Amino acid sequence: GTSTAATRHGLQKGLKVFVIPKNLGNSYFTTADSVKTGGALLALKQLGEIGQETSGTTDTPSAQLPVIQADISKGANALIISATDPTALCPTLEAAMKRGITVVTYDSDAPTCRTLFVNQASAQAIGESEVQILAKEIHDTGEIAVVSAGPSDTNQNTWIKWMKVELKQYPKMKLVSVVYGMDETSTDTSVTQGLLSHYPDLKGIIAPTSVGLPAAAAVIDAAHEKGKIMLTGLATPDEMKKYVANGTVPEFELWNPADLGYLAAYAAVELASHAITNAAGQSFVAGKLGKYTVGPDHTILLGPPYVFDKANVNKFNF
Amino acid sequence: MQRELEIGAEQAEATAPRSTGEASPSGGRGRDEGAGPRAWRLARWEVGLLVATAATVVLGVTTSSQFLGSYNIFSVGLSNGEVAIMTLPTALIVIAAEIDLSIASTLALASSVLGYLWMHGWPMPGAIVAVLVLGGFLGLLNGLLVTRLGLPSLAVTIGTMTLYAGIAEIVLGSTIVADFPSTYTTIGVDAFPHTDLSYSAVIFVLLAVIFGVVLHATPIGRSIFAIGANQEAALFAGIRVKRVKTGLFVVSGLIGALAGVLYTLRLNTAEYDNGSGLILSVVAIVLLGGVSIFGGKGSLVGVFLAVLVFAGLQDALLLTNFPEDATDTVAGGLLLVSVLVPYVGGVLSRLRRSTARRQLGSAP
Amino acid sequence: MSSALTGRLAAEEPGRSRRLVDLIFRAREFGIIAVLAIFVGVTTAIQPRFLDDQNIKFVLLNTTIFALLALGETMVVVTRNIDLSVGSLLGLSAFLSSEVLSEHRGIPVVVAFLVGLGIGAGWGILHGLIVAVAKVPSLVVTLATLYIIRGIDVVIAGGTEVVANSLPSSFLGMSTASFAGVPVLAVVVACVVGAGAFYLRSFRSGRELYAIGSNPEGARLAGIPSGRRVFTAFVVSGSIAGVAGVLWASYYGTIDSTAGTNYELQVVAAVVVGGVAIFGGSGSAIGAAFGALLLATIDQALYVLGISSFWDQAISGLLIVLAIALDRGISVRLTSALRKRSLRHAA
Amino acid sequence: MLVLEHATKFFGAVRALEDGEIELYAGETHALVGENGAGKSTLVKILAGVHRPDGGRMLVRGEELELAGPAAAREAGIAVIYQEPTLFPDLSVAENVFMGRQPLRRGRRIDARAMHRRVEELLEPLGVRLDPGRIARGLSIADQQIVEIVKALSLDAQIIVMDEPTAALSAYEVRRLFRVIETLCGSGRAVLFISHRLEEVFEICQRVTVMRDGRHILTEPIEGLSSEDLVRAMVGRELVAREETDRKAPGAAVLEVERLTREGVFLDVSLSVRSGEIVALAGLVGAGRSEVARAIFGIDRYDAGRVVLNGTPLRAGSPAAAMAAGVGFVPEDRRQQGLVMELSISDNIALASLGRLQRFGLLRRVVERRFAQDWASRLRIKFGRTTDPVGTLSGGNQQKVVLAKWLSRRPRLLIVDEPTRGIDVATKAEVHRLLLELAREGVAILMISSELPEVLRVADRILVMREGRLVAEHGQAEATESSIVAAATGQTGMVLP
Ligand SMILES: Nc1ncnc2c1ncn2[C@@H]1O[C@H](COP(=O)(O)OP(=O)(O)OP(=O)(O)O)[C@@H](O)[C@H]1O
Ligand SMILES: Nc1ncnc2c1ncn2[C@@H]1O[C@H](COP(=O)(O)OP(=O)(O)OP(=O)(O)O)[C@@H](O)[C@H]1O
Ligand SMILES: [Mg+2]
Ligand SMILES: [Mg+2]
Repeated sequence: GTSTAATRHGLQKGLKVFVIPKNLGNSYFTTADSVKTGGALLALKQLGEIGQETSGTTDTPSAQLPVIQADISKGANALIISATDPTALCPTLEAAMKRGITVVTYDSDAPTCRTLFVNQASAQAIGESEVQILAKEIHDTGEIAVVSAGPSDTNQNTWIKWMKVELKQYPKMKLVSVVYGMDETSTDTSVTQGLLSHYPDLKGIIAPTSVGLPAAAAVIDAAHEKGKIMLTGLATPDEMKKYVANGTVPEFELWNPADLGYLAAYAAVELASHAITNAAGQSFVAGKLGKYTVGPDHTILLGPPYVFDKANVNKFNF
Repeated sequence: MQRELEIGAEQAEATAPRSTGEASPSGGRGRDEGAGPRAWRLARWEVGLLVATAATVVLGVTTSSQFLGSYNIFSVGLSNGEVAIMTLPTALIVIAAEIDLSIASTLALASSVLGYLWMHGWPMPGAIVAVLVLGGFLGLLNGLLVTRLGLPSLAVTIGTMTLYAGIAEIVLGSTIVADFPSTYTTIGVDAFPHTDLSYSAVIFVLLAVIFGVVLHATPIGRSIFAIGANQEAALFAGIRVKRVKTGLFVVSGLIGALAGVLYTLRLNTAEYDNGSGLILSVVAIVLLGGVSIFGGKGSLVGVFLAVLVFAGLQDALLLTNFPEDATDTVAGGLLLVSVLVPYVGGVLSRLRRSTARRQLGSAP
Repeated sequence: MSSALTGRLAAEEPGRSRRLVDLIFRAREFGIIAVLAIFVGVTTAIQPRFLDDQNIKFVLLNTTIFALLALGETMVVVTRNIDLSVGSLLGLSAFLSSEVLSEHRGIPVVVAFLVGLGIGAGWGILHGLIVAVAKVPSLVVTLATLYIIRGIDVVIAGGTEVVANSLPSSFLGMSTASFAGVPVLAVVVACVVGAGAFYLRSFRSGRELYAIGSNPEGARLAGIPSGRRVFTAFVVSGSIAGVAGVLWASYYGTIDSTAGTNYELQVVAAVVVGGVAIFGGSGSAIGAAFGALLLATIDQALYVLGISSFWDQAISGLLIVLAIALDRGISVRLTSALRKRSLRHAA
Repeated sequence: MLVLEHATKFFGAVRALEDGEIELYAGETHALVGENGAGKSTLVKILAGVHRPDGGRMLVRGEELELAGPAAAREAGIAVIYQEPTLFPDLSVAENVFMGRQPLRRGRRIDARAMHRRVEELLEPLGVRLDPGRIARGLSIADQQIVEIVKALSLDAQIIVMDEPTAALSAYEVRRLFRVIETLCGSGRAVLFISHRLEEVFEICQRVTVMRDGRHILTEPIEGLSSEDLVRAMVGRELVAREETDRKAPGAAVLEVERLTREGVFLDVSLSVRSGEIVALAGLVGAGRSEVARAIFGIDRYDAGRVVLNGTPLRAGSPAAAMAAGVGFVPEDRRQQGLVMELSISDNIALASLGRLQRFGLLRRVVERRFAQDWASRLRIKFGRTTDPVGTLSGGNQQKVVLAKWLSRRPRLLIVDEPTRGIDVATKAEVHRLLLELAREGVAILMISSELPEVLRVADRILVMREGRLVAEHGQAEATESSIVAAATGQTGMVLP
């Protein structure tokens, strides 16, 4: 009962809220954060806060840390952050919390040192559905491979873990290799080429990274392997329209990153205004997205991942 | 710099009377220039940097009231400590007319190995010592390739830069080690007791003093300058050129490994690509500090100030919401300006002199 | 009296020793071709599919941009300079040229090339001026602009990216088009590298680049317009990086502000592995191109062999070290052979 | 043919040339002499278009010319052989000769074959065999000089300027060069010849110009001048003749070299130097004398034999060990090996004594400065301040700094390699005085010199090397120039004119 009352009390305005993606120059985060796409900064603007996106251009903790520290120095009220490396960031995030700053993680969590995590989709759901989509396309049979981002990326590693669990349901599908494209187009291209050369019988590839999937699609497209090798993964629709249209990637998934940012911004402002706490069961209305309730482990789930295909991909613009 | 200042001042008195007796053909030149201007010329670079440091502080304070706040000072030291430490051996090596581009990769390999050893149950002190020894060996390899095989260090260390980073990748692969004991990782959280400085910043200051004394006040330091200015002449003067150079590379490896340990513990993360991309900052700071890329010239005071300018400016820009990596642009710009200023100055003074001479010529 | 010494030294006949020295000389390129052959041989023995059409095509495609940059870098390095800005320049050109194409639908593809060329040449001119006129060491200049150009790229791109979907398919198809199974782009680049090598070997101004690198002071005294030549080398290197950026965009389709990060070091590595002396005066564009081919082949071989790509960096690093050590060994031998010959002539 | 008048040139505040004047006629060999730093090389560089004069004018074949650069000088028919060879070590001999002017084929391509043929044609009359296709790296200094001359010939230059071409040549090679010069003049060319060796000037030149402190002093036919006249004009005062010092009998052997061998360089060299004795190593350039000295001092390694100092074998390959045993070494190349040009005079003097100028590992600056000051004045070095870069000194004074560096260590054996190369007459005499004085104090001295008068004047014993071997030994009394040259060249019949 208290939570609804708090919302009615209204939120503080003029809070300094910093949005810290893993890195700048990454279209996924640009979509999640910017005003134009309806992301976190739009929500902050609507709520009358002072929002700002800051980060480095490489997704390493050593590039992200000075930014966080500078934000603390700048007198932040809340940080919305996608953690490059939880252990490395924790001491600093804890220092922030000690100073009364609300820390909300989105996209990638730092479980022990944040107020709240806004989860884009459950890792289990992503791992399972990726395998299911590919299984449908290759008729449950054949060698498959994964093109991941960095070998130490938490998200990808958790998803791959759940993929492996799900694969137990498909005895005729064999995961032959996990390769790392480092979220660099050129490396993604090379590792995909390597897969094609090394595994002539390869039937499918899952690329659960928004840089890796388009790069892998381009390789398959250029190698005229489409139809022979099926491809799915996670990416933004703009990057994939071409490959969905020409059949290289019939289906792929993603949540709406803008919604993720938007929700994280609302959560951060609610928390920073002391309108809600991070206890399970607390709920609030996140603008256009409607009502959300804090779940266990101080997390909020955005919703199930969204499957894009020929029929719907052109409706999206991010 | 201090050395030159000192000599410049006292030498003037000591020499002038004696040399007047000599019918030196060029003796007339320069006698009227007192010690002051001469010392001033020598110290010009450092003075320029001092001004730049002051300007940075002013910029920082105007952009944010927090700039000189204790938390900000702590975090600036924390984020720049390892780079700063690595500039010290790099400065010495560049003064000796060599270069070590592999030092940041040594950091990466040290980090990987530290993680690997800890993961495999080594006690922390043992692992740290092992990693430092490893760093020394990596430097020794560079040194031997350069001095014994006579290979150009630029090429050698481009190679070992890739090689060491590559081995780091093999050692840890996709593993991340992030459970170092908190007694050690506190260096990433707490300031050095009784100061606002991070541990790495304190270590930097201490090492800077040591390196400064070695470079400017010991026979080894003089040898480094001589080797850098003319290696062959140094050899003919009985300086153990190969040994000094090898020693410098070993020190560089050692310090690289030390930076690796600090980096790992500060982030509480051993990961193979730790420290990638730092080498360019290290070299840029050293050059900004007035060390000649051709060797034989430079001072640690300059390098120290360059560290302050670099770190301060980067932080001031962060406080104004510059994208973190675009601050490197400013560092690059600073470097470019720093090399162009002497050129423009030279052109101007040449102009001035030639006008002066023309006037002189027309006078009588 | 001195028969023992002179006798030994005169043992080689002039003709024979000349041929020997010439052979060693050419061996600097042969060496790398031999390493390449051994590498391909071993890889193919383990994994025969390494030599199938598709894989060869991949290797050639991955080599093209690399080899092109190596050509420009070679021209700079033989003059005892270095251009560290090529990676950043490639990134900036890739982003801006593809952005032009994606923002103005229907614009001819050649415009992208003009944009890339313009950016590259512009920065090349700046580098050339600073190095040739202000006499600032090129290592320092291009290290600075490496940062500056990348920063400009980051600021302009500002977190956006150009995606394949927004680019004309004629542009995207350009880099992967093949004729009779051979990528057209690879052939074009091979021709360009060939032309560059021919220029460096057989034209006065090309030879003057070597002279400048071999003895800068001597070049000045010989009346070689060193400043102008070095300037030209930087403009060429910059222009090539600009064009390479356009090809990069065409090849990868998705371009953000990080394209080509750290690429300069790989290019320098290829040049060094290809036998171009890092302190100028010797080496050939063909050698550098083979250096690029070798590094690209190694990359690909690891993926094909299924060796964890974690080994990739270490192997290229080791290779670079070995290459320069080998090159050094050969040149020491060569020098001592020549010295003995000159002793004999004097006798 | 060529007239240069009132040329002035400043380097910053330094006036290198104040009133440079030269007049050359076709078919003459004209000498330009003067003390170190008199401005000879500067004048040459003005003729070569390298430096732009700050004043004065230049006439070539009666036309006033302003040279825009080295290329313009070449166009005007002026070829210059510089004091330091300027070859491109990585390029072939032929390319060195024709750089920038290579013969072309269709399509502006370089015609390599024609280029090689031309070089062979040019080499032919010089009687030198050199492969045009080989790279220049590793050429002996004499051969480098030949390449420079071929370059000048290939230009078909009418005016050929040679800045100290004989400084690095031995007597035999000097002969060869003189033949070339005579041929050149015979064909109506003008040669400007610079040398510190006055006997050469008298031998080959018809007229002479003397310079002092950047000024033209005189230009006269060489006939009717004595070398004393020239020296007086150069120094502007009378030279005091060296008084013959009585020499003490040499003491115990300080240095003993036993069957030293370095493959391909020198073979089976055995020699000894006793305390108070000056032993000279004579021979042609390339005979391997410097290499023997470098091996003794530990710069180079050797393959066989040993070096014994005061009865104790010396560790090979370690200059530090040699220094500890009391050896000093004044190398042949002052600029490259003797001095660190960027460092100050005092730093250079102290460079070999850093070990004793320290306390607790720290350099003692005051002591160091006093030390340098002391030695600089003992050797009568002319300088502004000890903190000035050593590069601002003239050649002779630079050489004294090198000497000071070693004398300050009070060596028991001093090896001096070409101690007076490129040094003017007055300073040369001073260096000789110093060496003799040291010997009187009991220092053993091993001197390498290509200048026979010097060898004869200073040495107690003369060893001659040829092609890496010791071939003759003469006492001071029986040695003559011709006997030494005969031994050095292996041509027993040859006599100097
Ligand atoms: N590039 C330069 N910069 C400054 N000073 C110079 C430069 N070149 C020559 N000088 C000075 O000009 C003067 C004349 O030098 P120059 O080389 O012409 O003498 P030189 O007669 O050739 O002497 P040497 O017999 O030693 O070769 C000297 O004082 C020298 O230090
Ligand atoms: N500039 C040079 N570059 C390469 N090799 C050289 C050079 N000068 C000499 N050599 C070689 O070194 C060997 C010995 O030459 P070195 O100069 O020691 O003779 P030297 O008798 O000491 O002559 P100098 O009269 O110069 O002292 C010979 O094989 C010669 O060809
Ligand atoms: Mg001279
Ligand atoms: Mg010699």
